[in-house]
Amino acid sequence: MTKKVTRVNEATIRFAGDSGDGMQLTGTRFTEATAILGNDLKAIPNYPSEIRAPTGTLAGVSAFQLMFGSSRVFTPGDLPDTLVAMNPAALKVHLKDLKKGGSILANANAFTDKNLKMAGWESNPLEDDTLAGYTVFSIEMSKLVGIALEESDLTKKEIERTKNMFALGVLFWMYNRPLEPTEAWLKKKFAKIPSVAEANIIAMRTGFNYGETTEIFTTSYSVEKAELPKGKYRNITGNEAVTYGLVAAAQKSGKELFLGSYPITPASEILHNMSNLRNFKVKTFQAEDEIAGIASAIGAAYAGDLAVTTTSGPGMALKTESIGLAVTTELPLVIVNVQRGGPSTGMPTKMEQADLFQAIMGRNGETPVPVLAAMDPADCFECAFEAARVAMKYMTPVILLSDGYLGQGSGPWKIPNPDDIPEIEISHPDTSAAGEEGFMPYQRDEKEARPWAIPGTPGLEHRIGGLEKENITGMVSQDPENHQIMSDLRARKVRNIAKEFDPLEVYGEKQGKLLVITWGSSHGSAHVAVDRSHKAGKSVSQLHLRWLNPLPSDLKSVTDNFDELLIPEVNMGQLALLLKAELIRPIHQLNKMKGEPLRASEIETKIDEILG
Amino acid sequence: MTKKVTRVNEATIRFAGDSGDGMQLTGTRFTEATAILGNDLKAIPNYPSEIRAPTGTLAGVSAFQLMFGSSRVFTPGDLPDTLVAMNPAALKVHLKDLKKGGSILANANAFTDKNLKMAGWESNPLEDDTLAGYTVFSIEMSKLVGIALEESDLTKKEIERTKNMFALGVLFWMYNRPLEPTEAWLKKKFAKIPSVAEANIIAMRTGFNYGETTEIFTTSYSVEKAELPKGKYRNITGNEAVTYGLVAAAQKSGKELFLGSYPITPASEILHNMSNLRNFKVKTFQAEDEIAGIASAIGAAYAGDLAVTTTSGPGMALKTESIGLAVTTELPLVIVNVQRGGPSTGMPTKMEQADLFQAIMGRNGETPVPVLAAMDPADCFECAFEAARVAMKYMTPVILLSDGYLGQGSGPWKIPNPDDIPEIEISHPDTSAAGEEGFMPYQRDEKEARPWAIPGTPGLEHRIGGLEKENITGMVSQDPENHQIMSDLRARKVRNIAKEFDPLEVYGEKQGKLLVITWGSSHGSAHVAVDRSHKAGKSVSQLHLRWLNPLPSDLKSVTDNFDELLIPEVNMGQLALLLKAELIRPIHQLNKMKGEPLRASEIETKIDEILG
Amino acid sequence: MSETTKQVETLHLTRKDFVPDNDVRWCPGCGDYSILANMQKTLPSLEVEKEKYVFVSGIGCSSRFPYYMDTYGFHGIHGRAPAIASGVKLANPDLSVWIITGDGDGLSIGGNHLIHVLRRNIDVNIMLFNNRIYGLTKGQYSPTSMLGKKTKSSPFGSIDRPFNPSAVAAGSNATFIARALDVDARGLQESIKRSQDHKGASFIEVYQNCIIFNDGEFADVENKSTRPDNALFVVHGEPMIFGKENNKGIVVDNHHPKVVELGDKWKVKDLLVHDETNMHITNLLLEMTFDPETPTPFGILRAVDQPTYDDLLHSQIDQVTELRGEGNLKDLFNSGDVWEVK
Amino acid sequence: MSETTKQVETLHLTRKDFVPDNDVRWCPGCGDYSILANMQKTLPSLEVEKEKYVFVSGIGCSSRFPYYMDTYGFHGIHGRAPAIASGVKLANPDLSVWIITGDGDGLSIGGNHLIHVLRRNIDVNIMLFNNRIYGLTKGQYSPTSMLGKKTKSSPFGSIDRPFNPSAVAAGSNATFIARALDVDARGLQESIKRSQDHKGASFIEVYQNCIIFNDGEFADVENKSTRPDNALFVVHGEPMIFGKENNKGIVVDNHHPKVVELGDKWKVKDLLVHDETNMHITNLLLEMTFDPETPTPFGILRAVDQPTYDDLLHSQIDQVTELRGEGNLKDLFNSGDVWEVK
Ligand SMILES: Cc1ncc(C[n+]2csc(CCOP(=O)(O)OP(=O)(O)O)c2C)c(N)n1
Ligand SMILES: Cc1ncc(C[n+]2csc(CCOP(=O)(O)OP(=O)(O)O)c2C)c(N)n1
Ligand code: SF4
Ligand code: SF4
Ligand SMILES: [Mg+2]
Ligand SMILES: [Mg+2]
Repeated sequence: MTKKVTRVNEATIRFAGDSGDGMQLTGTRFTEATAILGNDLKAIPNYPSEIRAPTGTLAGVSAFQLMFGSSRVFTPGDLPDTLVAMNPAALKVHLKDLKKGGSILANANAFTDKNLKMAGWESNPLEDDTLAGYTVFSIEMSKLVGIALEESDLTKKEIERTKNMFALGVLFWMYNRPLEPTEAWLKKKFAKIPSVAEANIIAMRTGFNYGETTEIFTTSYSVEKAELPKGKYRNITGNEAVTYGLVAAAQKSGKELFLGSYPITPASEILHNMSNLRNFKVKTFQAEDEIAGIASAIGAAYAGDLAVTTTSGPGMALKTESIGLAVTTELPLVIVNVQRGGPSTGMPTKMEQADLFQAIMGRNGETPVPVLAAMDPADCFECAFEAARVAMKYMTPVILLSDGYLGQGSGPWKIPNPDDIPEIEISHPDTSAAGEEGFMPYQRDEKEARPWAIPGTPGLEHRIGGLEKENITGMVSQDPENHQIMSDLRARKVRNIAKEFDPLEVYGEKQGKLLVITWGSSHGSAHVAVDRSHKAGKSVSQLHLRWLNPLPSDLKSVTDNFDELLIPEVNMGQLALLLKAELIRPIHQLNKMKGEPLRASEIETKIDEILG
Repeated sequence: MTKKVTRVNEATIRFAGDSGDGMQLTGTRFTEATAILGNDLKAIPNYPSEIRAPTGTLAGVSAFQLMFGSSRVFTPGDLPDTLVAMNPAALKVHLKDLKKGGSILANANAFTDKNLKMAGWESNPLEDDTLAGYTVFSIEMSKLVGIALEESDLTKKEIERTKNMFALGVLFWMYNRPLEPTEAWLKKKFAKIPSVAEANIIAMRTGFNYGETTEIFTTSYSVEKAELPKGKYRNITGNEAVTYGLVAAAQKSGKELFLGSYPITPASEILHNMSNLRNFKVKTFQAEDEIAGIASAIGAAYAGDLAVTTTSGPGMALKTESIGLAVTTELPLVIVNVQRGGPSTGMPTKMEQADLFQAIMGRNGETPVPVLAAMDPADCFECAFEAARVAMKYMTPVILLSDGYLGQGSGPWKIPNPDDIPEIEISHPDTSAAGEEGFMPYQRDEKEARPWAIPGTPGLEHRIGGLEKENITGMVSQDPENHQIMSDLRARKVRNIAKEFDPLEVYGEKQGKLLVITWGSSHGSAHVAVDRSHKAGKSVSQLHLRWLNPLPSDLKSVTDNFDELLIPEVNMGQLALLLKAELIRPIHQLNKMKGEPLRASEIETKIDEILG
Repeated sequence: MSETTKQVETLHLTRKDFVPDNDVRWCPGCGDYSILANMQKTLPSLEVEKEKYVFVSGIGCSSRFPYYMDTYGFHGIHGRAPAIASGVKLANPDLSVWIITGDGDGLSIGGNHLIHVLRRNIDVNIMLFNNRIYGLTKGQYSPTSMLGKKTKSSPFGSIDRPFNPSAVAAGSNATFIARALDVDARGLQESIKRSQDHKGASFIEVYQNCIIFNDGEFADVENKSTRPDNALFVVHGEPMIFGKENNKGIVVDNHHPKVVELGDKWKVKDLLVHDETNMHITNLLLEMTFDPETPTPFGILRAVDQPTYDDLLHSQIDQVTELRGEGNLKDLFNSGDVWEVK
Repeated sequence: MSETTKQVETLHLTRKDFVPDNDVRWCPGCGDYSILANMQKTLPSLEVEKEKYVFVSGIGCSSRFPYYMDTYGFHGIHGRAPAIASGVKLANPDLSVWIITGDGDGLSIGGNHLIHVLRRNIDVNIMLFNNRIYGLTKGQYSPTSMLGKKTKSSPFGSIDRPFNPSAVAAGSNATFIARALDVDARGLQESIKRSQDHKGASFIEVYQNCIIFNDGEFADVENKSTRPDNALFVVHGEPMIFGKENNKGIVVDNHHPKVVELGDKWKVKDLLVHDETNMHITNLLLEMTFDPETPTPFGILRAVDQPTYDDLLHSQIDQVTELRGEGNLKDLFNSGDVWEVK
């Protein structure tokens, strides 16, 4: 029997199961196989904050979603077409998001009375009419892998655990993905226990064949390659991309990289990735807390390293005093905040864009810091590199905002040729910099940056610190006039960074009724929404801001061309407030505080509402 | 010889000398004597951040200024009429501020070659024409006290030390102040060493008589009583007033007061004052750092105390993570920030108003906190009481902004009758609050405040914490819809506090060309400037904001009556930014970053500039 | 016996009174379960009313503990539990305040608060669950992880020398130090009881197995068969004997602890006798922790009586009140030079 | 001998090379002056180039120290000097990094960083100026102030039990602990030299008189006439003798240190012999600190060799580089599954 293959432009799949069901792994494997096929994609995990919440409970559900397509894909998709539900709890939690008419792939064996009860189902949804309107594939996955692996040496529990590979096999069939990359990966991962590798491969093939053979499936889908720019690609998470961007900046500036950090969700992977790069002379220092993380980085910056600290909101709160020190000592430092849901401990595994105020204004005194934000996982590379470059060029800390959705989400990254990445010019003064009057640590260059004189250089001995400093000489000064000069200078130095920004680019018409202004990860869904609205004949364009401080100098002229402005953001209106003050004009807001990204459809609705 | 007595409406005097010269004490004594005479006044110390900077150096100069008058006095004065300069360094540092034609009282004996050189004078200004245009009284104070105290048992050094009392005596004569209060004070202070008390009294009398007798003085000044509202008065510093306001709130709410704090300039005196009040059941806990200061206060709030933490900018930075915890656990807490010059360690003994952003927006996540600011030392009492009342009524942390100028400055305080201070009604739920379903710690009252259930109450056992909580039940919840509900709720609860604000009061006409909007300690100089400009026929009024978050709901209607708005503040435009966004209109700014308050004259000039 | 455990009318509390409705969400097999169970079992015997207990924690798997105790609880922020708990206890000295923390929460970010609460000797009870790993953030090394440990943040082996938590407590002048083992119910219950009875800050280090990220870290003492030869359970006033056959003991040799075999050469009377109140015995025991030649000591390592901060505070309040009279706002406001405008 | 003190061509540095132009701004008579002078005197003998010194401090009177040394210096923020210094040393292991801190800066707000830098054994030298008071903020009690101390924030006497800073260091597993006295030039210079020679984190506690807010705190040992009877200067390998007539010594009695009079009953050979490497000798000395019956010990209390964090880090970098080859961006970018769009 040859089955029908339907060509679709894009598809969104969500894998959901118990924390122990291996959904993250399954999702990642599907993503890799899809990436290799040449689709564009975005993927995002979604897991509970417990390590292993009790099996079968709603709290214990872990999920992974990806969207892939034959044209550019900007988000991991709003609502999935296909939901893999490995147990009743997973179905309970995620059913509400499934597209009308979407497909459900369920492990029927997990729908036991006990599990149903734990998930709060009154009766078995696979057997009553709860799922009317969806296409349901109820498959006894546990049983099927049990049969397929009867001969294996594995324990029953170990065999049961391969059911995720069975599900993956079915999906591979359903979306016409190759098995080979996953087979190779399994062999490598379980090189030391070939029996486990083998069992997983068998389970996956069994799933694939099940799709191919049984009659319950009638259609599979193909998604053509996307027309991506030519080049080599790989899939990358935002946290990986930050790592690479910073390591690239270190190499391109001839610096060693020092990372002072303290683990925190969802930023920890940057620390993990970096600690694996000892052969890049990367010095990771897992500090006793976030304060020591940034303080050690400040020390390393003083001593001449490319210094970095990484964290998330609560950790950022702890760093604010030290950021002030970096500002006043005018030392280069990259501070990465992978934002999560607040306030306080809040929702550690959920995303939010609510640390913008904190980044720009969250310090005592007048303490200006450049702030930029990445828009998608691959952009984290560019932004991290840029942050490091600006920090060293202007002798200033720079804050890079990412978020849990970018940091843990992934998408294809066009791998740059390292030779094409521009060098970062660094000059450390040498002994000759000490003039008649001695060395002047707060002497300034044309960008008003002070010299980066490194301990160990004879003749440039000098002291810096957190007390206000006299300009040029760097001596402690509590003189009123000097404080005015220094305050102006610190503000101006940061403001002038805008001089090197490229002119703003509006996506769509340069003039019109509505301009949607985005920052950070809201870019993707707004992009989709603007596209759709535009196609529907609306006069709407998009402006994405990479730099939030300083604001681009052409912001006013660009926005003046539009009647209305809309800022969608996953907070209560932070950029909106800043731009209202900057532009002195009303701004429409679309705010959401649900620990998850805005959906394209939500933005579309808002656009409709504004444009009538 | 009877000398001429000139009646003046107001006078500004600055005492300046070496750190060891006792200028703070001299200034305080003059202030007390003046207060008792019934003048209105404001006073402010100004000292170096070193404990004892090297004698004779510019860095070691310590000063104290006060303005007193026969009508209301709103600032410690811009430029002094009379400068007491106990050594060349003091003259060097402060001469530039002296009013044209003002008087200088100098200790001629201190103008030695060594001291002149250390202060950077090329020749002796008392002897060349540097001081042309001023009235100079060059007096050999050291020598004169030496002679007066020849008979005394004190050492030469001890005798030399009484020269500040001599200077004080001259000033007492010059401004017709009584000696008795200071004599009584000296006797009390040196009760255990009467010889020292005696010597100081003699030195002071000698100074007084010197003024009376010698011919170099021709005129003394009298300043009539001010027409203050009837009642009992005392002189009070802002830090004392905060202490009293909070202790009053504790008594009026029937709570014990817990202060978790860590010493920091210029806030330490609140801790000192509080620690002296053990018989008020005040529990001061000098914590290991600012984080432990606030965290212990949060624990005490949970356990049912009126909890307070006090600090300045850098300490505030460290508290931001914990403030988030107080917000999300919805516990009452008063946080006092006595602002100082930043960024970082900055200028610890100088004032600034640059922590407004930090107070309102300096946290991770959407973390709304009510913020109010005191306008003068006496107002610190009202504001502290109000902060505590609002914190307990709405179950929220409240930030009170003071600054070094208010905290260490002083002015007369009309002593309230404690019986007239309204009670603060607190109700803690008892066992009966636990319904069928158990106790609901996030159940809400009409103000949307949750119940303050105290450990030790049977049946109300419950858990709170920093993870997002389900509304009503208080269970940990990472549910998207709940997070939206809770985020809205936290924002609304704070916003609704504005409902109980009194209508805004404009000083001057309710409508006109220019409205000067002030917050915090800029009130005083703006008030003087507006008064003067108004008298000069300008259409200018003043609006002072006590509450900065939430903003008053009539702010727009009040400001709409003016063509132009001006915000003078000692920062780079923080309130201006917030109000531009709030009012969506341009605002004139007058910003100053010199570690010192705006002068009335500066604001006047700006008003002229705007009104042409 | 502490204030809070004063004989109250018999309370008839049972383990169940401390079990809340909500689910426990640690990984199956986590050592935390046993600690929780023993806490719930022991509290009813302490004669403290249920509503007087407050469990305060920071952040970490271990710090979820308050959610699983049906008492008052405060799941604080990372590392700050000792500070929050200090405020709770000082506000209301009548409460029995427990701090639950981990090796990361209590010794990494929260190290300072921990040593200060011990120094001050505030009457709280601290349990530090030492699994030598950051569990909640998925397996980075902690300040108690051993050198060379491979974890997510130390893929080539940790280069961070570990703390000995009980030694940190001793260095901070702690008045009560105990060490217990998650799987040893008797030791746990004894530590819990003694720490509640102790007036002052009590510190209990619990070796706890993290089955997911650091399984088997304490295998030599967790394993029933190897435990007798690797663990020494000390009892005040008793000689230090251990071993499957109770045939080994500890003596002091050139100021160092040394294991000897009981028999002809060494008799029980030669052995070191445990004395909770002797700092140097405590130090000898602490030194044994990382020494491969000696067993790991468990039990009450130290217990001495010293004035507590909370007692001193409240008696200072009483004294000053006695001296000055109860605080009166009118007098306070009118202190200093007062004048009248008529 | 540490890397940084490797024999370099003779440097001909003198005290003056370390004296900067700017004024010293401590109070006249402050104990800090003597410490500064001895530092400036000792550095020239250490064979480290002047530009290789970095002095890192926090905030406090003591923390102004870097401004008064003509070397590289970083006046940090309150309490964070150990963390800043760790970054400096790890960035450039060639530098001689000094941390200057106070009892407030190092043990109150900065306590955690202090114990962690000691635990990690990063090769830095720490001097903690212990004046048992917060000087810069004008006289509040500190975590080393004695119980009952009246200060601005404890007008009725402090109720906060003090740390013994050297004991805190010992509890943190420090590899080098010394105690010196501001007025004792020899002891200071010896401590400075030995700490520079020590590979790993060195901790020197300096008793320092704050003439303004805590004058006379250490009078019994500062005063030349009472010092011999109240101070014990220990020397590795030497019996512990002290007293004006060198007639007193220390023995161990039931695991506690005890003062004995030399004479018929007690001979020098009975006395405890100092051993820097023996933890229990160190502990005995530490216990003497607050004991009114025993003298206060000064000198090198402990010194043992253990791998340093910085060495381990740099050798791990070398090993991994050996194993994997020098890091190459191209390979890094292309790791994982790569595909090509043509
Ligand atoms: C300010 C802050 N920094 C970091 C974190 C992330 N974090 C949460 S728990 C934890 C470590 C927990 O380790 P431990 O105390 O040993 O607890 P365990 O999970 O092992 O029981 C970390 C780093 C946080 N929640 N807050
Ligand atoms: C974050 C922060 N909190 C508080 C302070 C205020 N402060 C400065 S120094 C100091 C105490 C210093 O005591 P210590 O370290 O003993 O130094 P000493 O002046 O006695 O030498 C305090 C509390 C500060 N500068 N920064
Ligand atoms: S991760 Fe480890 S410590 Fe945390 S719950 Fe699981 S087993 Fe327990
Ligand atoms: S206050 Fe004390 S420690 Fe500070 S400089 Fe003066 S004497 Fe020295
Ligand atoms: Mg742990
Ligand atoms: Mg000190």
